[in-house]
Amino acid sequence: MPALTLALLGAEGAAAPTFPVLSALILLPALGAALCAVLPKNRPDTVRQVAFLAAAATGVLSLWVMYHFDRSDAGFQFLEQKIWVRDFGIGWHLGVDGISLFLVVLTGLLFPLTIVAVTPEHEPKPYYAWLLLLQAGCMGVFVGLDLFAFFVFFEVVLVPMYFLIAGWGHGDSSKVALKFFLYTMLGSALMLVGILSLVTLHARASGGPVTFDLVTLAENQVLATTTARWIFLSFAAAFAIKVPLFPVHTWLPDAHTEAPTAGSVILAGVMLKLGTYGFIRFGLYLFPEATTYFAPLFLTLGVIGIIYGAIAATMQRDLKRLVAYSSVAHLGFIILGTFALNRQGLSGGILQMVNHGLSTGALFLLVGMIYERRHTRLISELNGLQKAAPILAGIFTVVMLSSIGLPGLNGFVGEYLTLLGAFASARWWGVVATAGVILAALYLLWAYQRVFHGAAQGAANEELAEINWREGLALAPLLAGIVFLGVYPKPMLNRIEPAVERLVAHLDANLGDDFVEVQGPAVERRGAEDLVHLAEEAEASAEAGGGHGDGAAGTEHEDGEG
Amino acid sequence: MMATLLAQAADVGAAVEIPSVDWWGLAPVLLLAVPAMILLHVSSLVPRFFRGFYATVTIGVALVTASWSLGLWGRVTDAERGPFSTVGGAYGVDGFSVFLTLVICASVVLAALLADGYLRREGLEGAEPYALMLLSASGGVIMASANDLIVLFLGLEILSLAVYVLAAMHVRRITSQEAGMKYFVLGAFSSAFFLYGVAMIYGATGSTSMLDIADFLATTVLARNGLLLAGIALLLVGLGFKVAAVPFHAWTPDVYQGSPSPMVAYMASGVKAAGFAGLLRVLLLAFPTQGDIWRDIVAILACATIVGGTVAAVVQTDVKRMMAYSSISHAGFILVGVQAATARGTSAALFYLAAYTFMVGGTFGVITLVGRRGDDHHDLSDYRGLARSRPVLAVVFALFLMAQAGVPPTSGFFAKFGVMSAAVEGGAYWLAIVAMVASVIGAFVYLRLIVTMFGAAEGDDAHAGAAGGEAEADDAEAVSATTAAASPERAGSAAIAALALAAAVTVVVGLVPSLVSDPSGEAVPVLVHPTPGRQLASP
Amino acid sequence: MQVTDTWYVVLAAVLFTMGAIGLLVRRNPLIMFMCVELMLNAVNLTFVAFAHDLNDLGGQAAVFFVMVVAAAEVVVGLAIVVAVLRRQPAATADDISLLKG
Amino acid sequence: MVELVWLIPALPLAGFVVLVVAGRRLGEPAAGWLATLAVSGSFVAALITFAGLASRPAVERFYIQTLFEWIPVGNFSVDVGFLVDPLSMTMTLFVTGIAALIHLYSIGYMHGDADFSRFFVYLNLFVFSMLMLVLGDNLLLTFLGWEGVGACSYLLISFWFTNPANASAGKKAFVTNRVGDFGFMLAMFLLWTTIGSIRYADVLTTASSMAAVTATAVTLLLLVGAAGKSAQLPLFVWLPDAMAGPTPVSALIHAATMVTAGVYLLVRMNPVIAASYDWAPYVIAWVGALTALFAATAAVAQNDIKKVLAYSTISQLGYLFLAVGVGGYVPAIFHMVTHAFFKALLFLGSGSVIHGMHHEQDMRRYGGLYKLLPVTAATFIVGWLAIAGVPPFAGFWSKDEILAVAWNLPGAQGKVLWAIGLVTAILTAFYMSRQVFMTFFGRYRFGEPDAEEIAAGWDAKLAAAEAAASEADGSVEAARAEVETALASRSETEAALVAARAASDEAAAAAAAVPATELEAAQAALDAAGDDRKAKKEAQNRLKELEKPVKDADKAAKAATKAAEAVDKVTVSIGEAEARVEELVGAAASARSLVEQVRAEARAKKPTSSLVPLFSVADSSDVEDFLPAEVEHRRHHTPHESPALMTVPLLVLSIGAIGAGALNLPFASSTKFLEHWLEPSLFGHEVHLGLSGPHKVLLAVVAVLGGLIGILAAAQTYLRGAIRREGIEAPILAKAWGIDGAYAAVAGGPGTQGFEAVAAFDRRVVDGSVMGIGRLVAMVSALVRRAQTGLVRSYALGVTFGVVLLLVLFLTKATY
Repeated sequence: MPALTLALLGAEGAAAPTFPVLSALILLPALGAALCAVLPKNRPDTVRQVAFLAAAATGVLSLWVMYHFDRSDAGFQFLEQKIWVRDFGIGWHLGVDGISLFLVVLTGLLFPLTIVAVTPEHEPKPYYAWLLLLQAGCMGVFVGLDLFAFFVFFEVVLVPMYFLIAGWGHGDSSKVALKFFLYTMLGSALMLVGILSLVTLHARASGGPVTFDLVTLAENQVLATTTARWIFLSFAAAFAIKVPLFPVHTWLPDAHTEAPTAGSVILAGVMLKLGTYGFIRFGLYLFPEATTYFAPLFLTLGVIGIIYGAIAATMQRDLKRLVAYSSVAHLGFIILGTFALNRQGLSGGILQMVNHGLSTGALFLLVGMIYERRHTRLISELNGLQKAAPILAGIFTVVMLSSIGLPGLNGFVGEYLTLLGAFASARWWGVVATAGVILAALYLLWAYQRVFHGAAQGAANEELAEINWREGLALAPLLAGIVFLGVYPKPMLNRIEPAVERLVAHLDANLGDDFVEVQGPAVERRGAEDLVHLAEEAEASAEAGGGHGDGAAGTEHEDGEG
Repeated sequence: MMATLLAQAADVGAAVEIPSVDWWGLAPVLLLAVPAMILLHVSSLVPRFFRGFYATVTIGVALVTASWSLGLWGRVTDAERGPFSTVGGAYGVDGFSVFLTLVICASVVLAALLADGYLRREGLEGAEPYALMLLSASGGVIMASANDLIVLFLGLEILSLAVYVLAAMHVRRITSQEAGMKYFVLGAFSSAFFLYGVAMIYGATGSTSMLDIADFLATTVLARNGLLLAGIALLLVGLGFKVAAVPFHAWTPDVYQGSPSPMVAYMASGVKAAGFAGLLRVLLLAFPTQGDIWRDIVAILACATIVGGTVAAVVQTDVKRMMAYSSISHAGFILVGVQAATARGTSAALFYLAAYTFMVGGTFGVITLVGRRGDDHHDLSDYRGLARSRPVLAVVFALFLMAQAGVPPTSGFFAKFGVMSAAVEGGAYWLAIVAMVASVIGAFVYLRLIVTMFGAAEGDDAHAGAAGGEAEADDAEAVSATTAAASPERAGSAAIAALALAAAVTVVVGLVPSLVSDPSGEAVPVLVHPTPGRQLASP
Repeated sequence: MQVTDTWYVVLAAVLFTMGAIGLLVRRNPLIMFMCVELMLNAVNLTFVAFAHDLNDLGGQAAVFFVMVVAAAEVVVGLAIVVAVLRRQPAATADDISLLKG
Repeated sequence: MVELVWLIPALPLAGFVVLVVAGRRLGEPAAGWLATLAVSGSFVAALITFAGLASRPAVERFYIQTLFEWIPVGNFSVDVGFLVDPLSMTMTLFVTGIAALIHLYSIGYMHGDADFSRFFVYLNLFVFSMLMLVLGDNLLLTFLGWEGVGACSYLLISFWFTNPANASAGKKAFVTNRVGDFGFMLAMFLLWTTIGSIRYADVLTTASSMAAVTATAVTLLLLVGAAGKSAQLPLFVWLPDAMAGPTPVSALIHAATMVTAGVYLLVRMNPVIAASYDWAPYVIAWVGALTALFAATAAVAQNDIKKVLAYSTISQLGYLFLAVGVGGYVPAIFHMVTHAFFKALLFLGSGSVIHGMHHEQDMRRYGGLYKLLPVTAATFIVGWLAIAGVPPFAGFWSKDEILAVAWNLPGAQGKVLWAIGLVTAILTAFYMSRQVFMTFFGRYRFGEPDAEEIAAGWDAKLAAAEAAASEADGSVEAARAEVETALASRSETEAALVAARAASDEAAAAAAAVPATELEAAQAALDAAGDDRKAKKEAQNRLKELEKPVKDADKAAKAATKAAEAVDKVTVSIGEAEARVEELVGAAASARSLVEQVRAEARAKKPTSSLVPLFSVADSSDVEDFLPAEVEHRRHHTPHESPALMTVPLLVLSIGAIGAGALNLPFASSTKFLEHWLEPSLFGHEVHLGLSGPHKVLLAVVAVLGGLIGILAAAQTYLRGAIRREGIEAPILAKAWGIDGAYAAVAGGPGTQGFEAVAAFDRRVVDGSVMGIGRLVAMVSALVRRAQTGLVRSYALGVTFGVVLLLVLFLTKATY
């Protein structure tokens, strides 16, 4: 993704756009969907091109947003605010900040890639329509700054995903889709009550008019502590299911496994982030006190997710299911970082959202390619594929290593930061979570060994087709991102950090003494000259103490204690 | 009003007051009722008209009434003129009544559009159904505007009697007559209770006029209000029956299943609207002072209705029945708006009624088409593979179902949103939570139907996990349903128009809810004392 | 012993209850139908009693409306009942249960 | 000149990138040459940097080059930058140098491999990672290299992935290393939370102000990491398996460079170690000492030439840890360098042998190779002498210093550690000599079947005999069956005979009954008849009629005689069959006896132990025809010396192995080049020997004697056979005290079961409960449905119930 690189290194906050770019981000794919829906059924290629163009245009627009994003501005940018439903105080309020920016970009880029990478087995028309609708919905969630708008989009995304899974999935996909839909809907049902209570109580307490505006609600905290905690829990329920967190995660493996490749990619790449993003934007920002109060709970759930997900993944017989469980583990890291409540953790979490989108997205694409060729996802059916398809294997290796968290690839940076943050503010959770890193290597390498290594048995495995240019084209940007973000995450972090700082400051402002951001002490950078100085001292003391003889070691240790 | 009249007549010497009648305000009722009667006579005199004549007339009448009401809307929402009451204050014209008049007209239009093709298909052409529909609509309008319990009762009966016949109208379907029979017996039973309630209130407050009742209760505190409360309870029975609130819902599934599908569309929208009109009017205008007492009880009713309706729908395999139960749960949601007893609550309930009218109209429109000749292909298996045989129909149906499930961006979502916010505003959190959880179960019902339409061979196993015991039954269907839904008859232009209208409203209102929520916000019922009429000189 | 209005009210209540119970226990549609009429007339009695008690003609006037309505109900009701019975003569209310579940 | 440091890692990286893009197109050998060029380039760059650094005054030999800020968040910030100081410079030099040689070697070794270019891709990537590890100016960058080399080792171990064993070996290496990385990461976190930075410049300068407890924690956590990477107890298990990779990989990664990273890390962090409690470093020392001893014992019993070297490597690394633990940083680095030379040499030598021996790795099939592989042998012997600690070879000097430092430690602890070191040294000398003797000296055994093969031969022979025996039995059975059938048929025929005889008697009687007179009369009548046809006819008839019985009798008699013949025939055949049975039974018996005999022979001659008959030619004459096929192959294969591409590096390395000792000669302070060179990087935490000259000499002599004892013992055992080997090559040692096996058992048993349990829990309990709720709703729904009876009166009842309910609800709130 050279474009991405360019945009990342891009101009210091260029002039604010004159047209409502964020609305465009939502409407463009929506219109594309409508267009796909009305196009004649007998022209699948046209539909495909239209779909790609719409999605790609959205992607380009998202890059444009990133390019013009003012990295020095911690607040929301590209703001749009219009009245939607007056007497309910509902507004069309959009904006991006460092937290949502890269999720927007991810959403913008992942969709066109999936459209390039995979073609539906049947009925392309509705398929692409749903896909684009999904993109619109996801965009809406990430740019929405009005609780109502957010909720609407949060719900809207269920429908296209439901139809994608039910219509183009494998196995008894409709059952799975149903499970997915109801499970997530249950969460958001509770959240709706939460939103409404928040809004009304806020209006009552502040004496102001009823408003769903996130910023207004967050910036003046007027709710009673316990009330806020209850409402937070109702939000958390929705997000926990979406993420998904430990006890409520079981819809995910099913959905991932039965969904069509594109569905899995989007589900893992974008939709799971709805939950984690929600936790930051609508949990942390709206309910600072409640968040800190419940942090231990969610830290624990995150850690459980990391270990539990990894263990469950190790034992899966279905490759796709394995990757799905690995998502549970990865999102555990994000939750861990989020509730570490310090810059490292939060930034790491946000970074990890994007990383997970890239790595797991790529993994699902690859698994999908294998499935297309072999029509099975059972690990036991696959073996020795590396012989027949070395390039595929090579790409898989890179993606796998990034998912394992190999330094130099994107996965590591986010994972490391979340663990670092957690270790600083919640030490023992951090320690246990770090142990999860071992397991990640275990299940992925084992799976890789069983699928790609060994001698290929059966013609199907021996003559596996190498990836074609189209698939390569789709994977290349993901790989580029994987490497780039691993080597040079700074531009991204620079854009994320102001927003995160603002968030932490928000916590501080609303909690006062009850909250202190825990991170390592600030130090002034030492340089070579300090080392020289140290060496000189050592030499001096050596001469003085005549640092010889048996005592030497001892003396060393003494001045060690000092 | 007659009461007062006679009262004066009784004691000799006093001047007799002839109450003034504002014919403009009264017009909607007449605009609906009079053409209905004319239609009956004309049809009996003149043997044949061109195809769809009656439907056209009916729709025309409804539209005229609606546009007239729009005029009235302008008047009642106008700052200095505002709402008014007439016929000695027995008939009130305010935003509330006008809004509901519009809703009822809309439901008539939808039902008429569907009925046209349906009746021709079933060979039941004739003026009667339309006339009856218009008559019952006029009854509904009366209920929406009644300021006197007796008038309310009249409206209720006009509404019901016509609908009983509509239910039993399909002469060749035994189930249709059974439906009519059950509906009638139970309807009469419950309206007897209603009437008894009126009597008790009369006994307790000395009047049947809501104006007087409200004034009386506002000024005096009853030492012993048992009679009054019993009366209110019985009123709730009668009206609760009309809106199909648990535990007065038992008739609904049977009647909906048995009655001709287009008529069900009318029952589920128009009749429900009228019922809620009465309910809201009585509770908010006559007994605001008793609010603390009836709010909780209505809340309980709402909860029971939502849960009961939703849960019962889960294992249904007859789509009409399924929709009947779902309409019960929708009634429960509207009751949530009622129990709030606030302006927000009322407006939310009204919004819900308006939105639901179009949703359910569309839903039963599709059911009418899929029902096919004989109106008896309503089994879940009849919908399998509809997406392949009739994609557009399936998508539209899916839209209505999603709307009923309350998925944005549809009017259904905002409707639920409104009543929920009313409930939360009223502090009824428990009710809101129960309702939302129930709505998830409800979603299962609708999705199950969607799965069947879109699903492949194994589509119907979708719910096997969730709906445990039902699995085998549905497998049985799966076998029998190979040729099902092969080709529902081509939709006539009228039906297409109906579906298009309903779908358009559902989506547009979903995107721009203020189109409806603004009016519904202004449409709160108010009591206005009548302008004094002219005096008769005593002999 | 003085017969007060209360007696009438009570009597009406008894009649009403009889009507209600009658509807519950009888199987013949026509009889059930008559029970409804009984209930309505019980209400009428109540109206009159209260009207007398309140010395207000309104209640008595209401009776007229109720009578009219009752008459209308008779028409419609009989029509439906007859239609049903024509299909299955000598059918009791309990025989009419195609629709259920 | 120091500024060129960025070139050092940049060149291998560039090589990697080019090879990734164009490797396949370049193909063999261009790809290999490109890779070698890149690495040699970085070696040159390293030399230049070194020159630049050396040109500075001693204490100022620190240079930090920051390329760009890598991960900046809040108070946390790390750069991509390089710390050049004597320590990292030393590492860089020998890493790049040896890497360059091994690249060169690999061009020859990997000749003809299908994935030639892929191999060099990985190799270059490895060198790059290793250099990042060494040169990184902060712990995180070191960690990047740390994990990078881990990944490369994973890729290279499972390079020949079609063999499952290699694949799982690679996985094992990665995962085991991850366990260590766990410690490394925690150490970083701890450092950051306490001193707010993980840049070496900050850590090293602020270490002295660190609380002892924290410092200790950091030290021990780093030790965990180091133990993983440097294959120390208890995380050593991956290294022996790692030998599955191509031999150059073993030489480069698993002997010379990567595995020393742990030691490098500990030396690098010496101020932190110094700041921790006194006992903390001793933990390191003990881990090292025990590992050294343990691995040495294991090495004694290995038969795979590379396995021996693997355990030897572990043991030598243990030495390094021991040295670090007792504060002998310089000896540690010193030995690391020398070890890098001779161990790389030994591995490449073994590689050359394997290459020459048709990828045969079992030393029992070697022997007497010095004639066939002269260069390899010569260089290998140099390596052997070096590691055995024979003066003046490099190993002697470095090992000696380590022992001295250990002895130097105050208290008994030092002496014990020294003793362990000494024993290890003896063992080292022993097993290395064993390897050399078994490989290059003694009889040329490649063509011979070894014990196991002979055993296999015996088994085959026995099997064959048994097969024959069972076959014989089979035929006996068949014959017996024949006899049975024959007997059956005889009884039949006899019955037939009896019947026939009876019939003929009868007929004879009948014939006799005919009176002769009548006959004559009839004859007369015929004669009398004359021309009278009618009479003639009658007479003839009459005559016929009279003669008939006679004819019949004749017939019957004939039949009887036939039957008798048949009986005789059958009897004869029976006789024959029985005879055949007899003879077959005999054959079977002999066959069985042959089996017995073979079994007996086998019991006598079949080799029981897998030990090679080094001195007596194993007698395989009896089982010649039954030996496995590969023996045949080997007989027709003659080992060949490797090409110059491979031997040149051997020669260069052997020079190192001989001369590397010169880096740090203990004679005078002036000759301790390395110590002076490293001094700045150690910030005075180096322990200086407080031993008098003679004292040192004495220690050195003891060490040398130890080495010689080892060699002599080996010679006695493996050259002269004076000592029986069974006692030494115990199976428990061959299994390395069964630790690896124990791990495997735990992982395969309880471990897997536990994981399975979790997965099942997820399926049944967590997901099950969710679906359960769904079923519950459905059940309730079914109940509700049953309530909907369809009876209008029951509905009315429902309404009535509702009425009562509402009345109650309202009236309870009424006032009376």
